[in-house]
Amino acid sequence: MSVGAEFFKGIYKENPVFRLALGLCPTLAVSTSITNAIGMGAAVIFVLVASNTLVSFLMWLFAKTLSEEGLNSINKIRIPIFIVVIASFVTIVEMVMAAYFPALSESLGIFIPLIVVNCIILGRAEGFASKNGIFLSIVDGLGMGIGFTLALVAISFVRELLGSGQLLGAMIMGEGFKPVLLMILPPGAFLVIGLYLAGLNWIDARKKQA
Amino acid sequence: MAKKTFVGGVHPYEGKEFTEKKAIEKLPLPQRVAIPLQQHIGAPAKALVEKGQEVKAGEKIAEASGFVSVPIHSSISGKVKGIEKVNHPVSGRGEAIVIESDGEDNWVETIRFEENYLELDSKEMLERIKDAGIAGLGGATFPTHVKLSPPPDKKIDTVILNGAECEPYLTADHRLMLEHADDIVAGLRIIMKILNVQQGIIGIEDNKPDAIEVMRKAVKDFNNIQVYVFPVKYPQGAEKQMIKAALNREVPSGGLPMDVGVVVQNVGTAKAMYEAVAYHKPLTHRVVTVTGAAVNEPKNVLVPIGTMFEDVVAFCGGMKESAGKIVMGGPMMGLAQPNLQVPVVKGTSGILILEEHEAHVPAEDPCIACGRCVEVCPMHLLPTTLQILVEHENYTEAERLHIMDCIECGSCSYICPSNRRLVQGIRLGKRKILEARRKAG
Amino acid sequence: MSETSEKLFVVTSSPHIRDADSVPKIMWTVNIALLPALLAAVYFFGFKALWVTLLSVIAAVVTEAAIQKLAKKPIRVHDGAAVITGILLAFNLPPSVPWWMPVVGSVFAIAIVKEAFGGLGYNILNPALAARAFLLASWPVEMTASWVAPKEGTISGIAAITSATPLNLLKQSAKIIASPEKFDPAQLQAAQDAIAKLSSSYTNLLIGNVGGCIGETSVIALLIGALIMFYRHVIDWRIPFTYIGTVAVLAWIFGGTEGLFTGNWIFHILSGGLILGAFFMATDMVTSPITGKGQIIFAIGTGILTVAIRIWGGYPEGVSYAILLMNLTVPLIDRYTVPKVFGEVKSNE
Amino acid sequence: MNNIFRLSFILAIVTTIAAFVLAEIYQITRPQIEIQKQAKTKDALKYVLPDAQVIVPVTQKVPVKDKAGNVLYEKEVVRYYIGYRNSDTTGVVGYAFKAFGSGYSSIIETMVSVDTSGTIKKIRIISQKETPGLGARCVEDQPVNPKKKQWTTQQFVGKTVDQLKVDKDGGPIVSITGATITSRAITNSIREKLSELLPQLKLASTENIGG
Amino acid sequence: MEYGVFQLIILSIFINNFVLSRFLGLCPYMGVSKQMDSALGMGMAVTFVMTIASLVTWLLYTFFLAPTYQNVFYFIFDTPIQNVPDLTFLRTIVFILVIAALVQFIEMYIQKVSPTLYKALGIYLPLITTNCAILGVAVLNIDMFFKDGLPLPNSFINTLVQAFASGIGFTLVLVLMAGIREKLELANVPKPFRGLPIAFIVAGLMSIAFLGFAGFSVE
Ligand SMILES: Cc1cc2nc3c(=O)[nH]c(=O)nc-3n(CC(O)[C@H](O)[C@@H](O)COP(=O)(O)O)c2cc1C
Ligand SMILES: Cc1cc2nc3c(=O)[nH]c(=O)nc-3n(C[C@H](O)[C@H](O)[C@H](O)COP(=O)(O)O)c2cc1C
Ligand SMILES: Cc1cc2nc3c(=O)[nH]c(=O)nc-3n(C[C@H](O)[C@H](O)[C@H](O)COP(=O)(O)O)c2cc1C
Ligand SMILES: Cc1cc2nc3c(=O)[nH]c(=O)nc-3n(C[C@H](O)[C@H](O)[C@H](O)CO)c2cc1C
Ligand code: SF4
Ligand code: SF4
Ligand code: SF4
Ligand code: SF4
Ligand code: FES
Repeated sequence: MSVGAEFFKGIYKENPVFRLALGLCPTLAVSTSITNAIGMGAAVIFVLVASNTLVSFLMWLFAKTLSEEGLNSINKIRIPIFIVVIASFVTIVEMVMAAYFPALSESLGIFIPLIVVNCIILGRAEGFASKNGIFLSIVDGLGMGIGFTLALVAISFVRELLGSGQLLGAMIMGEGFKPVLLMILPPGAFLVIGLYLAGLNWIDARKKQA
Repeated sequence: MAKKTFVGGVHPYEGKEFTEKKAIEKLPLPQRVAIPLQQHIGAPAKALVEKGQEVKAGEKIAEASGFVSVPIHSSISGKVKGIEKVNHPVSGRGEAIVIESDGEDNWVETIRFEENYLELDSKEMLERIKDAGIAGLGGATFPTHVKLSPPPDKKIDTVILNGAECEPYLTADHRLMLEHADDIVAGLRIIMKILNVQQGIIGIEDNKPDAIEVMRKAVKDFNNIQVYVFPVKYPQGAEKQMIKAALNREVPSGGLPMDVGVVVQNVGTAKAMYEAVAYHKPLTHRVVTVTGAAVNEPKNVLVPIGTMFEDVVAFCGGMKESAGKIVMGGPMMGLAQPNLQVPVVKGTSGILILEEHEAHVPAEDPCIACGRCVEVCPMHLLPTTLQILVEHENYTEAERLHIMDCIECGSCSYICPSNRRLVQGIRLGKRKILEARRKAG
Repeated sequence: MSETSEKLFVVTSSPHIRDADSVPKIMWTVNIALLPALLAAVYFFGFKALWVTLLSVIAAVVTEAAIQKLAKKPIRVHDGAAVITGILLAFNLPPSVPWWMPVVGSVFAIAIVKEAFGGLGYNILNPALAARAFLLASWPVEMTASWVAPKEGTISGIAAITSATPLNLLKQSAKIIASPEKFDPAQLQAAQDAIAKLSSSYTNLLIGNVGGCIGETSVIALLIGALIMFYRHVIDWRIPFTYIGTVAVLAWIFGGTEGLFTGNWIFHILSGGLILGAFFMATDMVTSPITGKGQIIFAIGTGILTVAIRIWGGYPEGVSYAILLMNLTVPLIDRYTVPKVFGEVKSNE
Repeated sequence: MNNIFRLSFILAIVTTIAAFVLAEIYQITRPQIEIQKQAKTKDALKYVLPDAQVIVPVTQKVPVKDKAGNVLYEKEVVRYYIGYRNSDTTGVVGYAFKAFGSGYSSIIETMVSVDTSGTIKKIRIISQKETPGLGARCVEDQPVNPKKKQWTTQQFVGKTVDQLKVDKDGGPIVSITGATITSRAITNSIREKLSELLPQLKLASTENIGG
Repeated sequence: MEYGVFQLIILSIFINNFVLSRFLGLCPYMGVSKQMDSALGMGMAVTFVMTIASLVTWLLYTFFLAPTYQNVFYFIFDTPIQNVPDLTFLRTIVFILVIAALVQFIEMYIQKVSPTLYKALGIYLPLITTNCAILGVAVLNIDMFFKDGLPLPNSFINTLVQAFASGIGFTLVLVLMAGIREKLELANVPKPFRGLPIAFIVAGLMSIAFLGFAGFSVE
């Protein structure tokens, strides 16, 4: 696969949210506003790229330095090591956000530490970075992270616009518009993503017909 | 005594007024009959005659091909034209012995009355019934001698004669009870003798007060026989429901009446048995109710088996222009026929001809879960669920929900406001499951 | 060959006769049964009530037709189910809602709650009630601040407590009486007066001369409709009577201000949306259990939730949420109330 | 067995390295995090006591007890703040305190200042997570418009303790349309806290205390 | 804020339901809700692990990570309280490792002690490690029942109650969802909506219905 394809697959064809249905909890929880979505997206991109990089590097290092037997035993604790790597990067994000973006940190709440269990990240570490070179791993991480972020933005676009009449905090809808409160309440998240998924299925079906 | 019945069931339009007052008439000799080799449940009979052979009425023309099978006798005298494939009212197409009438109605000589028939031992009685080719006339056409030979571990204590005739329109059993009450009771006593049973019951729905009266009179000398009256409700005549209503016993799921010590026979079957035992008379004729709004002169007719529907209907003044559907049997369980070129068989209780506007079943709507089908199902099944499961080919789940217990009475389809093809789907599912079982061995 | 034999006869499998009842007949009966309540609403709240209902019905019917056309399914709005949804949604709105709310609600009810699941018969939730809950969550101000007093005047009229509906009045008053230390004597007096007054307002509650949603106030008009439905065998006794009975018993036990067993159960039955809900909405067969046993479980559950929300919940009225929540349990109830098959041996399972 | 031990050892090393890296980063970010934690309170204090040069917390040691009533440890909590006109802590301009009220879906934290007569000077909502567009409108603070009856935190200015009641409870505080619960939570929490504190504040003239 | 036990139970099961309101545990909610039996199994497994994980992480946090008076450094090694190391920043990394190890342990233990229980829950246990409901409840406990690193009154009991009740709430909606999805299998859902989309819409409608519990006064 070309570098470009590695990058773009995460955005549409293998979009983690819309196609693979991964990382749903943060997607639904933080998509009340585009600001939150971008904040979460940035955090995930950082963790994803960083952990992909480090994992890829570690695996390369192990392969280079260890004997066959050593490699075998390392392989057994591969996943815990990945988790430690990921958890470390997540903690870094947590601290940096609390220090420099307190408002964002507050509204993303416990979903920042929960990036650890977001299986997009572990999935990429295990499924891609551990088997590929550093450069491709970075590209893969970027693609997946951006795909995740775009999905978040797409959902939060609808929820923020309808739910509060705003976009990025600026009033968009006119005075007469009565915001659909439900959209920023939990049910709105489920309904919007359900309709998005149905829409994508419909587009796919039409494409197949054509 | 409050009238006993079962849980569930429906009350369709009865339609009995067409023929209930019409005495049974004998059909004039038909020109030709086609007697199918398969007229009962089990292995088809094997033909004993050849093309060109002369036969008399009552002569055995095909023999049973196993224990669960019955012989077949000619219903007229004449010449065998051949063994041909003809329309068959149940299977669509089937082999039949075609006999051209000699116009004389010559009967075999063996038919004669035996005064002391009740002193025969049960083995002999059974043998005569078997030789007479009797299969149940209540619709299922199960070989009667098999039903009367229960395995020794099943203790039978009650015989029920089924005179419910709960199918709308049909009045053949009704007329039979009015006109041949004593023969029927004699038949019942024969069965009781064969099975060594002390209790006999004749079950009748309360829409036939005249029949109830006549039958009561006929049994008054026999204190081990009672007439039970049931409220009108379809399918009161289904044997499991009748046993439940009469004795409050439930035939176990997947079981037979003999599992609760009961044998059920149709009143017509009883009469046929009496004739077989007392007269050596084989089953060659049956009463057929020809009815429906599209028949010019609805009647109850005694018909030689093998007669074409066409000839029977012609005897009843033919059918109207507006006819739209021909059904063998009643409207609830009967089988629609594409035309009148089908022979009457042992199981033909009626020929129902519906008008064009009654013929079409309305289009299907989605199930609105109203629960009516569940409420009416006499077997306490979930017809809508079963039908949907069959539609999705989920036979395992359908079997878990007892699809095989469905008696195909059609109450569910009848009542459904969405006109769902419930029993139709269930029937298909049962067939698929049986096929799979057969394949699995 | 005779002439008739060439004719093609219809061949279908049995049964060959059908009961005359049909889905459209059932649905239109319900629509007719809803008319008395609509008339009462127009009498008490004015023509605004009629416009809201009409808008809601038109939106429901047009949405359903449009979706069926889009999905290339047969158009079957004439079956009347969408009309019921429209009427019942309107009946669950306060009389002076802005005109676009019944429209948005109906579109939601039909498009999301009904057609996305496959249309008539396949929906999990009651479309009208789900749409009401959607509207309440989306525009709580418009949904709760739009009460109008009926033309003839309202039974509240107590200055300190300015809510329009009997149940709301009851709830507020009960709260005040429960913690008298937080309120001044005048308020306490007013609350006690209110409760006394509410208990003697049965006539108004019966005819519908009280504040409330468009279709829920006139108990008599609703009961006339219920009779029509009973007469036509559209509904049976199980759900409505079990539901109302459960509410009565629980309201009597827990609904009082002077301890257990002092609740005014008659008031609880007559006020709010209970009669409307019990006869017209909990009975929607699509979203209620299929077996009799299941229906009784369903109705008891709905009764418990209704009283719980009325007495301890965040809303003065709990009928719609109670029915919606129990709708969710219908598949489970159906699964565990499969009737015992005829002749089934007990030890079988 | 040996193998498991070795693997655990490797994993422990990896974790330790990670822990040290994180500790390092924590050292860098911690001061900033602390600042951010205090920022809201500080801002709010500045807002409600704009004329104070120095604001000093009045604290109290509260024992933390376990179930059995044994004192586990003592905690220092802020009862209220005193605002001084001058940097040498002279010239009291007023007092400030936090009130906590249980709203529709969150605890609403409000900073309130009163002058030396116990009359409210200003209030500010520090934190709340009420329904956006409904209860969340409680933070609105546009000037009071006598023609338009609507909620604003400015309407609390000049109110005394007995005036702290929302309109639905017969008081002068205009509640948020459709969010009485929120409005009540704020108003009542201020009233309760204020009446609790009033006896402790060194008020200029006790006659002015509403009653 | 301080909570009563009954209040916490109502809150955790109905009002702040893990799935419908807190958005935790969605992957199993969507993934394991196609069949009733597996939904029940998954629900029980999650409830079980949530409770045990909450217990263990609470202990770890109180005795090792937070600079409290219960910290082992303070009451065993007599370190002055101001010198007790504040390790709260290691919360995430410690919790996830502990949960992963715990699940392994539980799995081995159940397998040994009760093969029947293992048969019922076993297949779900490994899947649970990376499920955010578990880590979520552990973090939530800390957020709710600690203030500035100090445990609030009844912190320990509340932690257990919240974990268990949240698990029950999770199981409840999982089972409801499974019932609904089994029914939808047989429904006539339009093609584009089949599968996940309709499951999300059901979840949305469920969440709307659960708004009926909002505002329950649970004192
Ligand atoms: C008669 C009536 C009056 C109501 N009044 C108020 C009200 O003043 N304030 C409010 O918040 N909700 C109010 N509601 C909300 C409801 O009670 C709701 O509109 C109601 O009609 C039925 O609620 P349910 O369908 O949720 O059971 C009122 C409801 C009813 C029935
Ligand atoms: C739905 C249904 C309805 C039936 N109705 C009758 C009936 O009205 N009269 C009758 O004799 N048999 C009826 N039967 C057949 C009986 O169940 C039973 O097979 C029959 O009475 C046995 O007698 P036979 O073997 O003499 O035919 C019905 C069966 C079913 C499934
Ligand atoms: C989804 C939803 C969110 C709500 N949020 C709030 C809120 O944040 N604050 C509030 O006071 N009331 C809120 N309510 C409304 C309350 O339930 C209640 O109806 C209202 O406080 C009554 O206020 P009123 O007396 O001004 O009508 C909300 C209602 C719904 C349906
Ligand atoms: C007795 C009865 C009650 C009904 N109640 C409702 C209702 O409360 N809400 C609604 O949208 N439709 C109702 N309907 C119409 C219809 O069943 C409903 O729209 C289906 O849920 C659509 O699939 C009712 C129909 C009947 C026959
Ligand atoms: S790892 Fe987390 S985000 Fe990913 S699928 Fe599993 S639960 Fe969802
Ligand atoms: S399911 Fe079978 S037994 Fe039940 S009503 Fe239908 S046809 Fe009759
Ligand atoms: S009678 Fe028809 S509509 Fe009613 S539940 Fe049965 S199948 Fe469904
Ligand atoms: S536990 Fe794992 S397999 Fe099961 S649903 Fe969650 S992510 Fe999927
Ligand atoms: S359970 Fe998967 S992200 Fe929450």
